Amino acid sequence: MVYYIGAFGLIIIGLYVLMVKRNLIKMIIGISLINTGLNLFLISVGFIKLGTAPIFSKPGLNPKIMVDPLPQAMVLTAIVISVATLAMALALAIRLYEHHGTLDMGKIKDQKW
Amino acid sequence: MKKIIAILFLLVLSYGIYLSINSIPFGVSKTKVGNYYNLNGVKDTGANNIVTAVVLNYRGFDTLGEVTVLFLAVLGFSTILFTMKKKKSDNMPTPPSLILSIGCKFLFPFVLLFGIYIFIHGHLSPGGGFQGGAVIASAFLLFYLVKPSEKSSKKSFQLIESLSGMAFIVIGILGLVFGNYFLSNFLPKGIAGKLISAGIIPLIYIFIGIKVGSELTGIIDRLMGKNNEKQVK
Amino acid sequence: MIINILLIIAFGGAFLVYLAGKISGKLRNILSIIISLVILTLIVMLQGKEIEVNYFHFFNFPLMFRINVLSWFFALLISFLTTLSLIFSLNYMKGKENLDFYYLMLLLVNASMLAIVLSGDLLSFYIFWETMSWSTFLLISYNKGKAINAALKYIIMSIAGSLAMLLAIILIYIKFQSFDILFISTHINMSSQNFAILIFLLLSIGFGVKSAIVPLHAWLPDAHAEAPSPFSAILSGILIKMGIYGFLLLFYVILGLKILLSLNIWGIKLNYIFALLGAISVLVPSMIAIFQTDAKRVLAWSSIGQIGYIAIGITIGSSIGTAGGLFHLFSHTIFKALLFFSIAAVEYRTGTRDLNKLGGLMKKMPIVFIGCLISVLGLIGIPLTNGFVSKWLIYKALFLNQNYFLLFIALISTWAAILYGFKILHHIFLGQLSQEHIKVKKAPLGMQIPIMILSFLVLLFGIFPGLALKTINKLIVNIGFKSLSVNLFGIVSETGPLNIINIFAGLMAILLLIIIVFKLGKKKTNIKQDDNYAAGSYIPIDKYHFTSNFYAPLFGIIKPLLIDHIDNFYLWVANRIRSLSDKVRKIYCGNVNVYVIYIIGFAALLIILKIGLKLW
Amino acid sequence: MNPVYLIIIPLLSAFSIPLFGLISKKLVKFIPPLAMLFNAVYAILLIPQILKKPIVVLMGGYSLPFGINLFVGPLGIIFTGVIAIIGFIVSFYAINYIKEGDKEKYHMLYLLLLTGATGAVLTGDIFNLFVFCEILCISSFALVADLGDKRSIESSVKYLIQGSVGSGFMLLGIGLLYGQFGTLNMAHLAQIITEKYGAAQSIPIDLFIPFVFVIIGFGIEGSIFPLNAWLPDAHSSAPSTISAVLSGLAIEIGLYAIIRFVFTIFGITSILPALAILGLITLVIGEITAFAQANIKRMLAYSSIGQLGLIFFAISIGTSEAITGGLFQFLTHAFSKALLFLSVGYMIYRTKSMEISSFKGIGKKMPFASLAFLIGSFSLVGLPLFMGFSSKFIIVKSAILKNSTLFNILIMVVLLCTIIEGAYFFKVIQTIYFKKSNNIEIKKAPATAVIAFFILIIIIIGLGIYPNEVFKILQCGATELLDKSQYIRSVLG
Amino acid sequence: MIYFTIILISIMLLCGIIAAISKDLLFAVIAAGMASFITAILFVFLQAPDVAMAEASIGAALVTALFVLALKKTKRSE
Repeated sequence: MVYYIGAFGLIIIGLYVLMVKRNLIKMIIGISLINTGLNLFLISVGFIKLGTAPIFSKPGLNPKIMVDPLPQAMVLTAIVISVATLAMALALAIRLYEHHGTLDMGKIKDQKW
Repeated sequence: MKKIIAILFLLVLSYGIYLSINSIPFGVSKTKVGNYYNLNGVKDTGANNIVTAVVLNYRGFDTLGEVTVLFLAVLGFSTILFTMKKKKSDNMPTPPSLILSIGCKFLFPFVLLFGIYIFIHGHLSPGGGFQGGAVIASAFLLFYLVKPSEKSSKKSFQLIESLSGMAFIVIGILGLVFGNYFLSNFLPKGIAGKLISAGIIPLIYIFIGIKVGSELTGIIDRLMGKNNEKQVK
Repeated sequence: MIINILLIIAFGGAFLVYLAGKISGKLRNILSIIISLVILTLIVMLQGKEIEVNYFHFFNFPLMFRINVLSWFFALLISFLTTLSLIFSLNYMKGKENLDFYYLMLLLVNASMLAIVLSGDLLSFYIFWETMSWSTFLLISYNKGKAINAALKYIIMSIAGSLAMLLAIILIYIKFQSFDILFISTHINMSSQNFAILIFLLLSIGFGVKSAIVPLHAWLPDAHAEAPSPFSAILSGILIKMGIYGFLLLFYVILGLKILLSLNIWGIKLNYIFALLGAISVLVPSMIAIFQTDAKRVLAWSSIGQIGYIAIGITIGSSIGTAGGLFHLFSHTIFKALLFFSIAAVEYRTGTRDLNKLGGLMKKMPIVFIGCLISVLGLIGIPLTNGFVSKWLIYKALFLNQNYFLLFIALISTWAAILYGFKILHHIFLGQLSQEHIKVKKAPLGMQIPIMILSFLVLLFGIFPGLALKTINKLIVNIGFKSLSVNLFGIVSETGPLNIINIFAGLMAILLLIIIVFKLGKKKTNIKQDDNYAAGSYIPIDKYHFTSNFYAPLFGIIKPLLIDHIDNFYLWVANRIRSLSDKVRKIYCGNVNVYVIYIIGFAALLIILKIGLKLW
Repeated sequence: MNPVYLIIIPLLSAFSIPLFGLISKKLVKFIPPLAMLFNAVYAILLIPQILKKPIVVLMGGYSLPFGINLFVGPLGIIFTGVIAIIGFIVSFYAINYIKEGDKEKYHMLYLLLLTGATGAVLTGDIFNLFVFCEILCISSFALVADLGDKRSIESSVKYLIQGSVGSGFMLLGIGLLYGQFGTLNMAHLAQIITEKYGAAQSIPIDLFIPFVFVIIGFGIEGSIFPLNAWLPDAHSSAPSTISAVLSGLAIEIGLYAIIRFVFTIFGITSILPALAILGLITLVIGEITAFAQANIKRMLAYSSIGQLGLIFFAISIGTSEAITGGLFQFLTHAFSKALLFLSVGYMIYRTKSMEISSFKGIGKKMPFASLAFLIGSFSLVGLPLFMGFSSKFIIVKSAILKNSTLFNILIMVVLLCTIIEGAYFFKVIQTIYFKKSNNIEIKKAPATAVIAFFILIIIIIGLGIYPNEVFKILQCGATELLDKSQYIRSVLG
Repeated sequence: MIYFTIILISIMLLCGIIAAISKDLLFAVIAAGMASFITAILFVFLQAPDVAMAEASIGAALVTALFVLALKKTKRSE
């Protein structure tokens, strides 16, 4: 139960950063926090108490008490997607800094109405 | 003002999430699909590491999408940074201290070897293409820290990526040709636990490992901005 | 089968003309004349035939064409007027650029009007109604400048009208599972009273916009004034009549006379309200027409007035009234087109159509003057012109129907028609010839032919109304009224016959009397126009022009009436929408934080709605 | 005739572009049209087979709830066909529209964008839908920032931040669904939900929260009212070919995902009136803001929001004819908006500015581009003889057929918005055709562009006059959506 | 065992809050890296070694490296 609190705590912090903070890099940090929280939530959904990791490293492992492998597959993909989005975001941040000289999203507002 | 609104909305959101969490008990097996993978993962795919079996065989299509996403990320990354002008105040990177250069030079081969080990043993021990590629990338990161002005040709990285991406799809098509399902495991599964076993999984993971490694290194290399003089339009 | 050929020629011809235009101008002109003449002959051949042909399946709704007396009558008018205006525009548009587009659109409007009139079911009626409105839109904005706003106003109002019509058509389809007009008219009594009222209101909005009944007339003055003159002749000659055709369809074909008279909201009969609207649209525009300085604006406002007449005629519901309305429609097409052609001829020669600058062109352009004189007489309704016959019929119908209030309003607006009729005549042709118009030549032959034909027709149908009344009588019987006894010279009816012969004889007698008195009088001395004196001193020529603001005292009286409140209302609505859109677009304020707040806020809203109000 | 090729071939050609790039730079720009042409022909060939029985393709040969499957039903094939046809036309147009900048990367991103769209439409697995939507999003981030000037970088950053919040919500929704029902396959999920909550009138709370997150995640991609703040900036600063594809196809994929979740997976139809009102608000806001725009591409972007609101409104009316009308409106919007953006593309390219006032008198100098704009706007406004009329006609008919007072009022508002839409479109037509032009030299649009216009015009007028054939296919798509149990039976067997 | 995870999660949330609040971006980046590293450890507790390795190597190492390199190109402080 604690893991859920941890996971959703991270997500809420990430969303708070996105809503309130004006610096673009701080927002990108918020996005990475959200992704980390999400991954933690997904894995903690698939966890079984007293379960073992789903790998047959030793011959005598009982597959019935193994942890659910599907969320782990999902999270692998989700981590790489978050890295991809992050890389794009940072590249854009660099170009934005080059164009506007500032990363304060409060001031970069000429694309409106 | 924005802070108050934000906090209010987040409170409502967390209350909603709290309501929906009640129906997801922690630690109790909820899945209808997971046990099947655990029970006959080894039999179907021949891989000891069930997660790799799920990632590459059962849900191989996801990983194909995944590889495209990473390929896209590098593409987008270079289109955005491609037209960047050389910053005038690019101070000469401080020469690496002695310990750093010696340490990096010493560590680089071992980290590289460890990365390659990870993605070759993807189907046996935990780890796989993505983790192995990341370790290789951190190896190259170490390498760049030492020789910042090292010119690594971007063209070669791009070729490796697209070649390994195509290899992944070609294996999928071969699966379609031989096992009349796209991405089906047509190679012999061999004895579980051996290195050359679990059909196409090691093959795919090697290609993914190389691909992820080259892609992440490409990203870091462009970000280091060493050789963006060439890109200057 | 002929109908299909007819419409294929009409639409195909339009595009053929456009392609021919790419080759050579002359080929295009000749081809367009030939096509319009072919269409005219085809329609004349179709007289009296009742054909129904199913030409296409759109979403498995059968679309069909149907020709009967009503549609034949309108089709004849459309093709006849378009031929004349094509002949007229050969000379008038000689110098202007992108004429291929002009001729394409002119023939397209003509073709779509024909298709409207010939269409047998409401869906194809609506389809060709819309093609007519967007091709008219492109044609009105033909000569740039102010025409652009006029065209925009036109297209917005006509889209609003046709959307109301679309709604009505779909309601009808859902009730009767078919679009065919005949099928609907037979099953209309199945539907409830307020369904009929709803259909009446929606369709009358759609047709009202096109026929410029008062609350929906805002587009007409600008559209007529700014459209190229030959097209504004078609516009006010026949295009407004499409709305009237729609009303005829609605009143007598779909609803039928019995239901029409029974429709009432809180006791007031709907057709009386409509007649009232017609009366207002006769009175107010005629008053406004008096004080316009631009010749074509005067004609535009007078068109609204005359449409009001036709509306009154149709909605009285008696056979004489409807015959009067239809005859007035027929005669208005002729003399209004004649008026527009003559004004266009004047404008072609002198370059301006501002009444204050023109004057004294009588000797310079005699044929155009005669044409304009006859058309103004027809407009006013002097005996021996077709205007008189239709006005007589409408007044008799109003009198027989005992609604004297409408009679009174009709009389006042005829008086107003006299005022602005005389104003046009005097400003352009009588009075002093201003300097720069000295060397004005006669109107070219190509323009004189339509003017001569039309003025001949005005007199012909004035003296022998029976020719048209026979077909109109057949038409009324077709719609469902009892027929009138019609002879060549007028109508024999129990309460005082209309007989042109004795009116003709009376007029001849008066004319004879005047000539005799004139002859007995003392010798006449003719004075040259420009050598008159005031207070002993010789007035230089450029001081002569005194025909500027004509009816100044009258202007003082009815000035409050003239502010076009309805037009201002539409402008107010347009400004409201523009300021609203300025406020609404501020939602996208450019700040990413606010956008993320929108997203999370929307999530919170959904959750609150679910938990708080148990909505779903 | 395995539909997997619809996804593999574009993917393979995208990966192969760098190799071809080595051989010759010019060869690269012919690969996307070829790939999309293959997709279009293949989709059209598949239609007769699919109308009889939808094809279920298993990935890797594993039995159903465990592997991933592609469900190629009438709905899927319609979307794939439209994506392929428009993708082909736009890439054909882009052959010599995209000159400057790194062409190779542009074409790769473009192909991957279309692959993501096709994949999202065909897949039968919610996590796979998320991955393909991610491919779609990331490639459109990169393509919006392709021009590299100040404005496109800024809009791309804003689009990225909102897009990643959207993908975060999507993943959260999928995680919650997996937590409750334990499976990722759409049909299996639908089966479990009907078993568990089949009879419930109001939606149970713990089914509603994942539904909220899914609606928001895909709503951001499908630009519903409060979530579409990114669309005007992204579509106005992207190159015209990209904004044509984005507003023609990409936002419809988000809408498709929502429909799939509402109708097939959750099967909750008690929320449809609320969605109809939401669609209507999007329509009203889109049309009103478009009315007061000076920049032509921003105006078209807002009109895309409006049209999308109309499609969403039509589909959430709920009857089978309404959904057919909504899908037909999607077709109309896809083709006419592509035509509008492509024609505007060359106008901007020649006059070097996006302001409508700078388009005075272009009608004479670029006859084909302005004719294309004219026909595109006429069909969007819904004048007869064009596609827009037949789709709007069905929507109005099905809204009235529902004869509930709420929908009568809503349809009135829809018609009012059509008037506003007509107003601003005709204002632009008038500036193009009937205003004196100030600058002297404007060259004509090149041959490839004219051919692209020509194909689109034929499609628009053809479907406007004879829509019966396409109507039948769309009707099967609508029945597939409405009939949830038939979907489950055909997938799980 | 259970107390250990509670402590770890609270440290992780603390790092998240520090990352959210701190003015100096480099400090925020390191705090975010710290949070994702603790997540990797939690994954080990949740019996997910593959994901732990992935999260550690990508989430903690590479993402932080990317952030630091990006900061080098732009401004360090808020």
